[in-house]
Amino acid sequence: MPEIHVRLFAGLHDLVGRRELVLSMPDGATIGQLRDRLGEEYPIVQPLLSTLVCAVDEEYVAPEHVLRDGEDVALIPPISGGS
Amino acid sequence: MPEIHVRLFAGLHDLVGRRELVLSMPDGATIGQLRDRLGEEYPIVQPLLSTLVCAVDEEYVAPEHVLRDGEDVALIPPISGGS
Amino acid sequence: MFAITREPLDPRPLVDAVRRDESGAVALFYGVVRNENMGRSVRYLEYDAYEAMALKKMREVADEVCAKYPLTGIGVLHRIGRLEIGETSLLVAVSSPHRKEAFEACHEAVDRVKQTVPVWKKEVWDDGSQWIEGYVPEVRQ
Amino acid sequence: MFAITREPLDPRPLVDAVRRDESGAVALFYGVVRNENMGRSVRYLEYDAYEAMALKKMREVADEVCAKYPLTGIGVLHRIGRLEIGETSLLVAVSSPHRKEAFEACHEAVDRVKQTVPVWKKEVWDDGSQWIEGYVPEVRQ
Repeated sequence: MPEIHVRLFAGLHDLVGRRELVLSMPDGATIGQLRDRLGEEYPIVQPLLSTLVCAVDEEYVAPEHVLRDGEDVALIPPISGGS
Repeated sequence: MPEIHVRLFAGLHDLVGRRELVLSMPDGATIGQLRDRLGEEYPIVQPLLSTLVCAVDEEYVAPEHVLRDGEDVALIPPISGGS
Repeated sequence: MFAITREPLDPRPLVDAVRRDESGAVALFYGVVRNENMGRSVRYLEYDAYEAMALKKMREVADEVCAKYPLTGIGVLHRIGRLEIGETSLLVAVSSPHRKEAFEACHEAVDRVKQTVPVWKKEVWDDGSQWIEGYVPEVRQ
Repeated sequence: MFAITREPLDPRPLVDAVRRDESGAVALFYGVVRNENMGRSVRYLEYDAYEAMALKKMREVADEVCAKYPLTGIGVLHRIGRLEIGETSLLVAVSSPHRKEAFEACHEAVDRVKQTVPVWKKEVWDDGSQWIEGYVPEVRQ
């Protein structure tokens, strides 16, 4: 079972109350499934999931991306930098 | 005969060697005639006259502008401010 | 020069860093915190970032823009943490031999920063706060 | 803030002067002296101005641009006298609630300054010098 290192920012960080967490996912699980799993474990973040994009190793990836053990996944809500 | 106060800048200033001069012009003389007159008195500035625009009281005027006594005329070669 | 920092942003070293002796123009953009958004009065902003990735994406934006315009330099600084009204959250500086390219490239760089750099802002009002949802970043296939 | 000066230009007070609490963006343009023009190596520049009229025209440019874009502030500083490579001859700062207007208005203001403000530059090379002939100003009828 791949262990995935998950980073949380902005509203997700506020709602979950943690900056990072580790989730064990089934072999062959995708980013999309990780997102669903987060919604199950933290129902409060459900409203944020539909617009969430994920980044693996500092690069945006599609929901079909298959997770590997030890992978670093950042959950990226819609961004609003600048001014 | 209107006495005209004339201001010289940039290349005109270098060629004439003065920043200001006073020219007496006939009654009813225009800016265009003032320009011609300058070319007669200072033949060295002839090459600059065709692209010269004049300003009266800090506003650009057409060559047809009729001079009045005491008027302040600036001779403006093509400008090149900025960088 | 690229940085994510909690300290006030200073444009001077950024402009010095992007200017070359071949530069005739520098366009510098300040994103500043304004006192109002969508009709609501803003007390202050709180910025969060995925710092390592934000830095990487800022450099990618710079590479993109440099590939498109004949520039002599580019740099991006983003401040995070709590920012008061009037403080600067973003500086983007671009230098080029002529002004047209400097303006266009700087504008485009700011647009791209807002579309791809993982930074978030929370507006804090008198009676609440909200993380602002701006752009959903594109996934490159 | 509008000025013609022989002293080095400082962008900080200019940006402070144009920013309002309603401003979300400031676009700042630096015209800088570059080391080359039309294939010739430049040693330094010498700027001349009809100072009173230049100030008046800078203000007119600002009024024009403010009438066309929803700005929160604008300012123009021009340095004259001898300027070395890398020094700043022109600063134009524009603030607005949003970035698009700030960029467009700043670009337009710089273009208009170059078309209407009576300032001249002389390029000095190793083997001579020349007053640069740029724009013939338009006479308003």
